[in-house]
Amino acid sequence: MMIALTTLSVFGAALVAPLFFRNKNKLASWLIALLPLGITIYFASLLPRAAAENPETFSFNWAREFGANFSFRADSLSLLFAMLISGVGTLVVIYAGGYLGKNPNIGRFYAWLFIFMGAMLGVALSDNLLLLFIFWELTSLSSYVLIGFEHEKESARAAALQALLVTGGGGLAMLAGIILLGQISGTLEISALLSNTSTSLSAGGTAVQSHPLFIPALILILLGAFTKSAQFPFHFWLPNAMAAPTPVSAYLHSATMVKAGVYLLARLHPILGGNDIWLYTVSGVGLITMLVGSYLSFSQTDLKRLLAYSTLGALGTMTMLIGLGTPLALKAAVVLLFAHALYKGALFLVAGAIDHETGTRDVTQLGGLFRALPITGTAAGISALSMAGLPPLFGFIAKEVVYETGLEFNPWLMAAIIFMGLSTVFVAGVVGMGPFFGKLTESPKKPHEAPLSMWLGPILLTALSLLAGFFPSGISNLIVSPAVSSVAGEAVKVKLALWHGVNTAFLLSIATVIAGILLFSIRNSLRGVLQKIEWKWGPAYFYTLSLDGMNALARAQTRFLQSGTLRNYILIIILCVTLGGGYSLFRIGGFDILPQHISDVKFYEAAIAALILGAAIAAVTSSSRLGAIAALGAAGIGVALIFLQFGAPDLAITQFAIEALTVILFVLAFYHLPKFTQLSSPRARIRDAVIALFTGALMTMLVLAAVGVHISDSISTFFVENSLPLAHGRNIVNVILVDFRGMDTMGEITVLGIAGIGVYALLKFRRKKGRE
Amino acid sequence: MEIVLAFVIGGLYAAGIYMMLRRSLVKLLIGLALLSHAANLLIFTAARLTRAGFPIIGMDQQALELPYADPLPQALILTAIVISFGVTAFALALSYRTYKSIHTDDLDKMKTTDEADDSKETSA
Amino acid sequence: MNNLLILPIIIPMFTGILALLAYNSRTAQRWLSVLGSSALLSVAVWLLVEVGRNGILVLQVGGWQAPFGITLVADLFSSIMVVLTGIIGLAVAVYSLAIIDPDHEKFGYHQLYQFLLMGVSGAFLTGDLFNLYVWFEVMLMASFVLLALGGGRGQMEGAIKYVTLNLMASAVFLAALGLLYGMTGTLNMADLAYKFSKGLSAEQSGLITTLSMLFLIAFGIKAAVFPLFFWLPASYHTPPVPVSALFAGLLTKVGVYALIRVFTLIFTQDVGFTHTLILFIAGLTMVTGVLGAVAQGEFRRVLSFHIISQIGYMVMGLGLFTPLALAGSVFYIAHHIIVKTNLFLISGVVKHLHGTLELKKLGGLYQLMPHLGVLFLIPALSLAGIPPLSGFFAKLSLIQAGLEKGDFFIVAVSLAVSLLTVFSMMKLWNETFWKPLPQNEELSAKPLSKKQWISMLAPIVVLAAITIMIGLGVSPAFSLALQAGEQLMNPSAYIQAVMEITP
Amino acid sequence: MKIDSLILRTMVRYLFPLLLLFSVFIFLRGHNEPGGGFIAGLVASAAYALYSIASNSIEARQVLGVDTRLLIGIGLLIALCSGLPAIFAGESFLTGLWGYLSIPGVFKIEIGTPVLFDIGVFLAVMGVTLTIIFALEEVE
Repeated sequence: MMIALTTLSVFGAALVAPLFFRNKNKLASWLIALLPLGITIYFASLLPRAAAENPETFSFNWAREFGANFSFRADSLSLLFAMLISGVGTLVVIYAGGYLGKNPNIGRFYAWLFIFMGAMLGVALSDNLLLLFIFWELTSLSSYVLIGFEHEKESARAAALQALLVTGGGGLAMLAGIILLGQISGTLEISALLSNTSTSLSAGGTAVQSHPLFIPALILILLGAFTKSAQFPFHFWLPNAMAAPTPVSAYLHSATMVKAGVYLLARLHPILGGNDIWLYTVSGVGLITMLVGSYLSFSQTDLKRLLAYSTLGALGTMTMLIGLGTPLALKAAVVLLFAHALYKGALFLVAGAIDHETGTRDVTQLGGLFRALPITGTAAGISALSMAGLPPLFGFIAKEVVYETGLEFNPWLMAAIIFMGLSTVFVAGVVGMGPFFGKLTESPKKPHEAPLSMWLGPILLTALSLLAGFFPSGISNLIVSPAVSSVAGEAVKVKLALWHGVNTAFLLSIATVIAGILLFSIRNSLRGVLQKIEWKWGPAYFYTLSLDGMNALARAQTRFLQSGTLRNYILIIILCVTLGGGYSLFRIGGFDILPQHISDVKFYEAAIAALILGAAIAAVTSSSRLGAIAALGAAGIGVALIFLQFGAPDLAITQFAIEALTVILFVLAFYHLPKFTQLSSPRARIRDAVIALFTGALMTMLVLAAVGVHISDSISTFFVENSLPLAHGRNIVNVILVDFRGMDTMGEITVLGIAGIGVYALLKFRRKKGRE
Repeated sequence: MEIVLAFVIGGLYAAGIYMMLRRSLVKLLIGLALLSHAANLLIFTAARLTRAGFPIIGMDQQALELPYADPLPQALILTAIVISFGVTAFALALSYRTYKSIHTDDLDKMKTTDEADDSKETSA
Repeated sequence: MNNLLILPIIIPMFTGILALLAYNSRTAQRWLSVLGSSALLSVAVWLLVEVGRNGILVLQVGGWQAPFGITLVADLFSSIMVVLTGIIGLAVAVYSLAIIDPDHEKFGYHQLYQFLLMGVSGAFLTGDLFNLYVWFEVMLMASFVLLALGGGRGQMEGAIKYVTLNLMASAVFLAALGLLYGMTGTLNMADLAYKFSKGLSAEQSGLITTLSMLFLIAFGIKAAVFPLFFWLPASYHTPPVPVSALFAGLLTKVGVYALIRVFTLIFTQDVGFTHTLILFIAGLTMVTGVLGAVAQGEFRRVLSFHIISQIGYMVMGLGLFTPLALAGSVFYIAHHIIVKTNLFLISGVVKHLHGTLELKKLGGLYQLMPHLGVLFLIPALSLAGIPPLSGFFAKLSLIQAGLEKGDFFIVAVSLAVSLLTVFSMMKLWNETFWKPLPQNEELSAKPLSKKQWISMLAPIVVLAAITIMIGLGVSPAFSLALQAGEQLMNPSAYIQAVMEITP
Repeated sequence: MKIDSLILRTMVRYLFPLLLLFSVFIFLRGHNEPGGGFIAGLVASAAYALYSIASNSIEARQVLGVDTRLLIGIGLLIALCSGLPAIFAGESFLTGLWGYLSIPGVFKIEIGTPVLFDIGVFLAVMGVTLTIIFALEEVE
């Protein structure tokens, strides 16, 4: 129960946050940060239970019809992730109070930040795939609004939209994947999937994985995870998302949201993993992302973009490790996830502080800030060391495990990992050391130490990096070990130690650091070389291309279909009738259905028929309006004569009367309308005539068929028999109109009444002057 | 006679459709009126024809003698005729009003509401 | 015998007539409109409760036993639709009070409004094909006048196209009806289904399928499916906003309703042909509609094209033709009516503030009225299918049904279209709310009294609340839709109720 | 549209009441012979339409006495209300209820709600036709 309430309470906080900040209370952000802090402590208290494989759960039957239950489960993997979210969240909430203190829209900002936090917690804690998906989409949505927080800027709007489209699109694919998975396995509850013998590999079941729809489901789900975690080729949205205010970048784009994809992979590894497609796709995509991110980070000069690309590298590494799937690799993934959140979160916040205090984020314009920002500088320096993978920081442990994993596989993989390591060291130097040491450079603003709210976060995160470095075994027993077991789907005992002795991994690691420092020292010339290489054909290019293409296609098709020419609309509809009717008639060979009982033709009947046809032709060919109207009237009179001839006197009278009235109306109205003119080209006329004749022919055939095919007798006998005794009338048609089918007549006179109102309104309505 | 009338109906439809495909609003209206003639005749014919035998019980009779014309389609057509009269009257008023505000009856010149990218104010 | 069924038809008729008799008094008409709409909503809810409790209800109007008289039938689908009519009727009636022109009121706005509701309710409740035609005409005639009332150039051009193409639909419908009567001698839908269920020869069945094509086209025009939708984008953005809102919410859905009704009850002889065709149409409708929306630069035009695209989803459920899929359609219709009306109502507020709806000239509203922004986001995101709003579950059910049936292609299309919907909804958001107000544009709001603001915003808030409620409390709502879907897939109960035969 | 002619006016003076009478006749026989509310309504409106052509629509409106839109409303209302007694009698809406109107020995006619319904049709049709015709005549 509590566990569901934690998530809900964060959404609740979103509702009240704007009220909190209404009167610019400086303490508001501290006060409201108590909520995520409390939640973090609560999660910490659940750790022992989770480690003992007795996780806290909650389930509420919600959307049963869809298999979506409101069920939560806090095992170690979930808690690790949830604590990152609420813990980093606490710091970010405080930090944002300082960073955005003067922004008039800060209340709104917090509302969306809390929605995001709640959604993230939901993703981490959901035990139901659909519920997870719902929270997943909410994170995309709230991150859209957060990225676009400074929405007066065009770039912020575009970046927000890009992030939404990429992650939202992946999310939709994932939705299809989830539904397929649910249909294959019969449940959407993750815990049930994990424990069920037919679905979980570790439980020995292969039924799900051998299902023909498994591979599509797998790939669709992977698409969701890859887009969210900015894996190649969807990585381009992440650097652009740096348009967001820094607290957002720190929170969403390094510590939490981008890791949701990694989390999902880890979560579903026991169900979806263990096959070649998983192995090659996940580790392959991860590897490429790692390389691309690492490579691109060398050339950046913007603090946040630097961090973003190096985050890409890290996300790629985690993905690759989960793809590899050995216990060691999984251990490395979990440890890296943890360590990365600590040091990267700290560095992002530092970057924000630098930006806030100096007015620039360009590393070439920054230097010697340590004197002015000693606390921030300390945090930056130590976190940079953790990132670079130096002992005794937690980052060192993480890097060692990753290296060990690389060695476990093959030299090529190891080489790639070393490349990533190089870039990590490089970025750590550029971000964490560069701005603070060396010569003080001019900056747009005169730098001061950041306020408490803005250095508290970096310091605490840095302290955690240190603490975790010194006491790895505690962390390993409490979180890492059980979390890795969750990912592996079986109990894995993991040991973490700061010191492994001198082994290959350690030596390679030292070599990487030294090489990295060398690269750092030649950073300016390195950048100069790399920036010359342009990547025009990157995925971002294709994104723009497809967006533009889609827009162009949309305009072209709309201009073509919705051309504005009524004739074309009519033509298309008529073609539909002719093709639809004609084809379905052709399918059954119905062209030769002919009436069986046909009455003979009397001479004067033929004459009436000729009259109608002649009138129709005259109406079409007449070059004067009055002629056409007269012809129309003649056709109507012909129809009336047919009615009279075949036993329908009421119809005939009405037709006569209406025809007369219609002709009068036409004449009265045409008095005010222009004369006939020949507007269409002869070609159009011939085309139209052909189409019209075809349609006419179809109608002829349908009439013949209808007369020929008799399915059952008419219900009219009833009317004939009951008209006099029950309805007290001798004129059966009239009785039908006023009694048997009185509803029709009621509707009919209503139509007439409306027409009356309408004609009156159209003719009498005067538009006010000056409005047209 | 059904066959003959089937062709008459086809002819009326063809004429109506041809007129509807013209560019002139006035011709369009005539086309619509022709279509409604066609539809009425179609219902009448499809429900089978009988000569004589009004569906009216004579004052001196208690029941209708066979053969008689099916009264139901007649009632339907009556309703349809009346409705189409209302519609025609409205359509005439509409075209009058349109002509007053656009000063043309050329349908090809009535495209402003379908042009996607124009910045002209179209709505009232 | 249950006279409750006639009330949703005669209450608006009565209200409309009274408003007509009170043609000199604007005040009386305004009161009547709101009171009548409230009464309609009340009886609609009552009807739904009764149907939920007692199953399908039937009224043989005039006391003439089916198939001879006209039968009104309320199954779950019908009564859900009538309730939606009531909701939208009331919401838009209240909204109209704030911004409809006094001139419009003088020339019959409220009367026509009620007659329109009458026609819509009639179409939902009738069990007789010809009667359906009559209700269609009532509805159409009222919509013609509302569309053209007091219009300038744009409105007239829109009205000409709307009127012409809808009359073509009526003509096709009437012809199909006549031919069907010629073959079967009956007009009662249940009777037709009953007669067809007793077995048809190949020739008969083939001809019925041919006729079903005509019905498909006639109702397809009214529902605005591909490639018959042209009248909709040509006209929906031209009349006063409340009129657009009402049309957008209700009118196309009547076409969809009719499609679903006849293609579940009557025309099920050749599902492999007809329903596959419908599925095909559904996909094309979605795609062309959403691309149309992408190409537009005016608020209401974007929304209008979206209607088309969404119609595709509703029709997709019919094309898939499983209980779950039909439930999805029903749910989708319900969701869409609420959401789309709301978006149009919001466009009215925007138009009031800016004096225009050209996206180029809009902007800055999030800064000015953040609450309006949130009120816009709720239906917009719901339309785009963002969870946990109603639209998400609507799409989810269709996607589930599609995947269950193995129609992967249409599922892929619907998901892609969903993404494009997000795109164009966000375009509206971007241009109207986020983007700063362009230079040399200014807000030109005429002052509104507090009362007017309330009558404008209250319907928006209520509809948004319904969207959220349907989303969060999806279970009861969807189980109702599922029952409706079951009823549609197994028409025997419907036939038995109408024909009063015991199995 | 106005045709100023003495002959026409004189003719209309006689024709007008005749036409009205004729419309009542057509209405009454409609239940048993060809005719009925609809056609009767048309005939009655023809009478007023002629009148308005002979003089003008304002005079014709005066002779009519009620606004034409009111006439539509009244017609619709009567038609609608003819269905209501059945509801109160516990029958389905629009079920015909019949009774006899008679002075013993003088006359005896059957009267029922469907007749009332037909009166509604008559008035509504008249209202609509005249609304349209007068409005068209008054277009400048």
